[in-house]
Amino acid sequence: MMLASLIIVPLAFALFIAVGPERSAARVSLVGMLATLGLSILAAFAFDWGFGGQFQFGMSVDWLPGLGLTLSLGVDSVALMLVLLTAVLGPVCVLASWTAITERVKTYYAWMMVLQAAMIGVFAARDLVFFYICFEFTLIPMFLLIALYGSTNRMRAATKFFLFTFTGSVVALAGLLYVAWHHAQTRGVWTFEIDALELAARTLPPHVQALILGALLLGFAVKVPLFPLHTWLPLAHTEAPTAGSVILAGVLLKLGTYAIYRFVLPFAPEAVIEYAYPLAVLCTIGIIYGGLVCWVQTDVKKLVAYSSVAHLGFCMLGMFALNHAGVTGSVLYMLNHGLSTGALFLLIGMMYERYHTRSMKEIGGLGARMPVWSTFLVFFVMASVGLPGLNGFVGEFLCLMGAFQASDAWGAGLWGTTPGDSTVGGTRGSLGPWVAAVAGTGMIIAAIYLLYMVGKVVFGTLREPPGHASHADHHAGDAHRAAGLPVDLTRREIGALAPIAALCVFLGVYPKPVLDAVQAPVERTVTTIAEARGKPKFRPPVELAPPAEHAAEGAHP
Amino acid sequence: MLHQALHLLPTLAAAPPAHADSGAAATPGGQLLMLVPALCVLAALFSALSGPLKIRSKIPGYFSVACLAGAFVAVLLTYLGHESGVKIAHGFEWITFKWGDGPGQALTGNFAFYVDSLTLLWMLFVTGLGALIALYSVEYMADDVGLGYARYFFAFNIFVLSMSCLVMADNLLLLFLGWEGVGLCSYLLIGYFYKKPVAVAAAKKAFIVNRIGDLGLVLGLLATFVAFGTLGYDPLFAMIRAGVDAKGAPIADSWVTDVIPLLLMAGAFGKSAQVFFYVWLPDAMEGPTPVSALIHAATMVTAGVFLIARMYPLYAADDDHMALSLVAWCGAITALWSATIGMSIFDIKRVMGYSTISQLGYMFAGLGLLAPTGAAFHTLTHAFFKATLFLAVGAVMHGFGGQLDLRRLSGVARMRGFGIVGLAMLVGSLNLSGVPGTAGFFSKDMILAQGFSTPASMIEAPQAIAWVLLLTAGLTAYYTFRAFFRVFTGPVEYLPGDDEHLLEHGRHPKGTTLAEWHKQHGHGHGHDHAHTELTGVAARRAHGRKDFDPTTEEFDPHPPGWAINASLVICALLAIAAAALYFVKTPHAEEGGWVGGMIERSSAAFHSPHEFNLLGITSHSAMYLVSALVGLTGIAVAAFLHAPKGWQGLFLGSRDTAATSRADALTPRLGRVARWARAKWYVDELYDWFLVKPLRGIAYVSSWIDKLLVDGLVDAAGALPARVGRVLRPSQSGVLHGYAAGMAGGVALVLLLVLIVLN
Amino acid sequence: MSDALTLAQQGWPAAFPAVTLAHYLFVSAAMFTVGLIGFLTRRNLIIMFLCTELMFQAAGIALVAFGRYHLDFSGQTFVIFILTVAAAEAAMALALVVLLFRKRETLSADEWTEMKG
Amino acid sequence: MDLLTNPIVLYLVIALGAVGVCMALPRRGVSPQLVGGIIAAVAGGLIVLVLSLRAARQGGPDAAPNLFFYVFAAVALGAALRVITHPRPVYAALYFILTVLASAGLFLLLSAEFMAFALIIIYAGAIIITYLFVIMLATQAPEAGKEHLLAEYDTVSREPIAATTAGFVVLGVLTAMLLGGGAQLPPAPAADPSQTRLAQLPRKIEQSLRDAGCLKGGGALARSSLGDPVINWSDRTVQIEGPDGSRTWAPMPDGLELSNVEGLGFSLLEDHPGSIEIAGVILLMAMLGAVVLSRKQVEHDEELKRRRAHQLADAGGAVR
Repeated sequence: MMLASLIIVPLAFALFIAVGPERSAARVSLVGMLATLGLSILAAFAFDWGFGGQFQFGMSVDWLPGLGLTLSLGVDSVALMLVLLTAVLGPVCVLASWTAITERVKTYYAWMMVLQAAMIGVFAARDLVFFYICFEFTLIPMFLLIALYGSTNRMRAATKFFLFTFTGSVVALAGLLYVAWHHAQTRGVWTFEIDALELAARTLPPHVQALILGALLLGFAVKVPLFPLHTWLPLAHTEAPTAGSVILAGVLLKLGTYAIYRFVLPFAPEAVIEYAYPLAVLCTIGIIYGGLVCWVQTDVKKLVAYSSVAHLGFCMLGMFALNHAGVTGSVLYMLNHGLSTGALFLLIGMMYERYHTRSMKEIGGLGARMPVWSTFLVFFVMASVGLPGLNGFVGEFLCLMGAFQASDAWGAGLWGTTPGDSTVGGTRGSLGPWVAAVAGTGMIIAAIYLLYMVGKVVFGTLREPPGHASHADHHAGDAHRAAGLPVDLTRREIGALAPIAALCVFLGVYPKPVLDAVQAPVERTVTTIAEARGKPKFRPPVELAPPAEHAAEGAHP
Repeated sequence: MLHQALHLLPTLAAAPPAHADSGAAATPGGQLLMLVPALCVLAALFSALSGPLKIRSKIPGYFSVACLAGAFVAVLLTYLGHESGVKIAHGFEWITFKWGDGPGQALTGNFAFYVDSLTLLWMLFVTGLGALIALYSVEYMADDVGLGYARYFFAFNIFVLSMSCLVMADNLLLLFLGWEGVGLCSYLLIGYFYKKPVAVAAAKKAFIVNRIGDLGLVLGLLATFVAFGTLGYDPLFAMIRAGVDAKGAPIADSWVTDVIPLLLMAGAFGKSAQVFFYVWLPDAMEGPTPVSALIHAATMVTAGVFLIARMYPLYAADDDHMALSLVAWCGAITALWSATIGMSIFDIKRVMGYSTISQLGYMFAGLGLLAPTGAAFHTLTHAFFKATLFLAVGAVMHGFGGQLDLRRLSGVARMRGFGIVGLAMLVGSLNLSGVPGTAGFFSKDMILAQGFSTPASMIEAPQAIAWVLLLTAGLTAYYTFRAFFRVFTGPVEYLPGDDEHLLEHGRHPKGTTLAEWHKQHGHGHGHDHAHTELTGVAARRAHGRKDFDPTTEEFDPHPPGWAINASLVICALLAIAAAALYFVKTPHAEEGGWVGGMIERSSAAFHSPHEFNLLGITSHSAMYLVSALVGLTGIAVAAFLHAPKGWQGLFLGSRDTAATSRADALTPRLGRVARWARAKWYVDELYDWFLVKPLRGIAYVSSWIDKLLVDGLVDAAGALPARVGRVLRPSQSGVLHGYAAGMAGGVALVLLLVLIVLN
Repeated sequence: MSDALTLAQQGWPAAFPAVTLAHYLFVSAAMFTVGLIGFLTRRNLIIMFLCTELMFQAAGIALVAFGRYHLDFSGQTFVIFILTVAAAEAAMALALVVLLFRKRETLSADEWTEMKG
Repeated sequence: MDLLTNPIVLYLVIALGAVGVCMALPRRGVSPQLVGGIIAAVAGGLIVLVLSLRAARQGGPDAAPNLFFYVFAAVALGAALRVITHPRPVYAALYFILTVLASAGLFLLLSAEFMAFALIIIYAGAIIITYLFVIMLATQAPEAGKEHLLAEYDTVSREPIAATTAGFVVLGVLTAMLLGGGAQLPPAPAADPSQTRLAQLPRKIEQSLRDAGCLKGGGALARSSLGDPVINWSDRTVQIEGPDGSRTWAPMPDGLELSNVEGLGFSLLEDHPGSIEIAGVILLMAMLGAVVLSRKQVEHDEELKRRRAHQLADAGGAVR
């Protein structure tokens, strides 16, 4: 019931908002988001983290038993983390929209609550059809948020977003249905329980698995978005309202990575092994290419949007490393990217509310005008760059580490050689390190474009759009007062940012709880892959040579 | 981390066992050092909060000084209680998790400290200088009390925190935390005057260039993990001592001892501004001077030296010492290269910056020439005398509104209140020049002497390296005293600069309004070193007037207050006293004095071979003479070219104004060389042309590809239905019957076909 | 009623030939054709909709006849759905017709050609 | 040459029907509607005759002749023809009701009693009445004798020949296919498999047993532990429980079978639950759509205003 309530509560609040008065919509929505957050925290406390690999809070209601459809819910620790992320970003988004949304307020907040429910539904679903319904249903509120509340080019952005992601996921649906059909053929029962289908999918011959892999990837990689399928993202981000961008970056992209983690890896392990290397190369291209494109943007929001392409390249690189470190890093990256990039969008939204521009040509040196805002911006940029001690680093490092060691996980069939046994020195041993090295340059490029942005926007001499010229002196201009906003951040805005910042620091300084929590599910996934390789997962442990007697005398002759 | 401090006493009693499986000599202990990060965090938090709390006083500064002093005391106490061996102070588990039982199936990145004598050596001067320079900053930054103060001291404390993590880390991962942390603080502090575009660009450059090196470090970390299955020093050193990797294979001539050291070296070179990476450090001089003193001279830039010293067992484990040879050569070349630039530029702070690069080159050469003790000793002495020099330069800068051009300042030491500054500068300069008897002399000598003794079988052409270093020593003496003679001696003469402080507070020397002032100066007033025109100097001459009365002038050069003077004095005394360390006899080492003892007891210990012995003279005693001679020659040349007449210029000089000297006559004869050297050999421009611009070009191309090709394909796919629709559009007349007839006809047709086929 | 029903099912008088499935299907087909022709020729929107209803009706007859032939209730079940669709169609179509009529005061289908592409 | 199986004959008859229908369609000036109708009727009759003869030839002894079919079919088709030929929409709608009634009769013959009455209630009672309302709302019927005032779009059909051709090609093909088979309708359902659903209606069984007198002295239908009656389908017996708890088998009463409505209900709710949901959604959406559409404020569009202006101008001109 825990999970059902997590879905029902936002929906109920959506209903309240829809029937309630226009004026209280934002407040009701905030209460609803906080209630959802509270419930999810309760769930986190009730969750038995010692058994994080098992699906807990399971519940299953027959829906259409003739077709094997059920409404079954359940979360393992990875899913629960993502539910928590969604719940945390919820109130933040409401706070971010507080003054930005002035028209059709009811519709806005009602859809926002619906979106929240759908996103939680995706993470909580244990039934394929329910998962898919929620997965697709997120499109409708998001489409409306962009199309109704976006900026100038919103209709095109919304349409592109919708069509692009929808087209992809229809293909994915075909793949998923094929697996269900296969299950029905071999077992004689129609079911859409993910566990059952997982087992059924693994019995598919490799070439069919490859097709399944292709279909699923086409659907989910669009959402991630993986390198050549990313072009909807910058457009959608730039046109979406702030809260929309935050949700888009924070959670919606994670739907793609989560789906890949939940379906692609376990459903088609053999094919994944086969194709992980080209996919990792694709991720690497995405990292560098995304980063470079970021660098030449003048629109701050577009810059951060493209940075998502680069960042999620890291996330997927870790995933396709197919080893423990990589997948762990990838899961962590999902959380971290949600927090830091979400916060960056939030900050840019706050700036936009004040200056009505996002062009780096028009604004600059805001450090002098908005010190608090600037502090937060620098902070989150550093989190995004992957500074150790903040959240971004842990995931990034583990992803790179996974990639570095990935050679012995990657299949060889495609390349006609046998997999290397050791990581370096095997037949294909140096592929992983090279991929990691090339991807590592993404760290440098991230520093380049993000600091470029900070240098332009926060530092330097103060530049404000022409309409704001009156602020050259040290008091607030009329335009700000007209919007009801002071020059620097309000308490509401700080209240939205501070929890995220605190989480960033916590996850950076003490990621241990999260690392421990995701071990069991990751173990499960990695074991699946290892079994698919038909090799024992663990190399026999090699005895550490004891330090020789003469070693103490000196290492050199 | 605060709770670490609170729980200090219990953990002291029962520290958790770390690396039970390593079998090495590490024992739990040294928990007192946990106080260091705790105090830093406390100070940083207090400084940060002083902003929102609207504290408009120097309290955050003094609080930081107190905390850093406390940290120093903690380190000192630990040092006093430290005998030998390794202690590990366990904090908490940071990035630690395990996925199997075999080697390489657990990542252990604890927040834990590896306490040995190398750590303590570095920590002593990091915290000591940190506290001292914090005190200096209290006064130096006095104009920015308030938000700027909060920002400054926050970054300052975080820097010391990160540096402690870097130095004391028990594993490479935590070292990387510190590594990046100091980079961040460096970024924040270089960009402290964030309204100055030059400072912002310099900050960005520093961070990015460092990041490039860091990539090497990260890859080195990963390779280490792959090879040894751990990142912890303790198990790592155990395996290296045994000469095997995690699988038990010998490492001596495998990729392990070639690749990992080279990758780590890239990281070290980035942080320590060597070879290709040095370009960020001169620009970093845009930061406030105390920052330059602490971060860009004494501590952070020596992190690279520390890294190699820390991982010295791995470097030494290689048969042919390939990486070490490379380190040595790169160090020597950097030393010479930057010394040539230091000789020609006019900005005294940047002279010090290039000198730092040059001295860092010395240290790397020392490491590479199998003299880790010499490198460590030079690091230590350099930390003190270079800090002294920077603090002195900072005092001048502070007093003259940010003036740094050595052609616009003269006779500063003779002005009221600047005596201590002059003396400190002299002490620092003597050290840097390697004048016999100074600490710098002994430390430099250790490296040089080793260079002539190391056999060529171990390192590629060590003698050549040593000759290069010797030449550099002479150049160093020249440019050091060039700056000293021009700025501190001679007729009292000055032109105030355009200090950021003054800009911010709107009180510019000339009494003009800000806007007018901007109009007159335009942009780019940050780098006076490039200016060759010297307008207005003549107007401000005050020939030989010792009683120069500043009140009659618009500008008031304010002499340093007690805090600056005190830290200068302490620093200078330490720089002098460091020489004594050379003569401390320890039971642990035959040579190198106290530092030798410290290094011998640490992982960086290396018994350097001595082969040189000519006519009964060891390389050391030979070097005493040769390097003293070279140093003094350099000073003499500087005096001849730049010093004023009379005793101040050792009776060699002839200068009688600030702007002109004998060197001016010499420079044109050198032709392009001098110009190119002054333009820093156009390295920045080269990088811009061959690295930055092409990369940016690629970025633009990528952006276009994204817009036209990738997105274009998508849009084309999206437009396809529309195109097809446009072709088919005329068939849709909109008349209902048309559609209906079409449908009926179609049905009839299909049915007919079916009938025909069936029959 | 049951008497009449029995009579009807048994057939009376016997002079008439037996009725087969084909009979019903022919009636269905003929009614469909009539509806189709009506839809194509008539220009009054309402009559056109009536013609579609005729076609529905024809389909219904065919379905029920097949259902009877196969002794299965599904045929009748589908007639219910036809009724549903017919009702829905009637509601929507008539609402639209009213709307269009109010706009132009004519029921001629030829007046409405704006929907062309 | 067998006239009955020769397709040429069939095609000729179909063509005849087409000519008749074409003539019956309304047109400007003199329209031979009556003649066309008669021709069409003759053609239809011929085809039915062919069908019947074929059936008689193939039919066994149990081929049940049925007069009612011919009556209902004739009425239905005739009324349908009138629907599409009558120039006045109201009459067309009324003829449609007649078609519906006749179809309901056919349904009865096909032992679909429920559907027959549902058809009358829903179609004739609801849908067509709605049509009538709209027709009356939208057209003003001229008095008798003033037919020239009828709207042009009601009196003149469009492309009658082409449309009739298309339609009758369809009909011809379909009929040709029909001639391929002449299967008899099976006898009325007696023991079809769906009868096992009776087990879900214990009270009906009990009532019928009671009516048949099998339950005397307070006996009751025996129930299994799940509450179902215990039935042996192979010999159609059912277990009954005496007042003393003894269980005996009793034959099922003869008339005990699933009625049409019950069968339909089971079919609807057990076999097609999803479809019924969808139907519900369709109706809901239609209702919403109708509400939304009818609430919409419409303005006379430019076309109408222009026409009105013309009319006014003409009228003004005439006055002047």
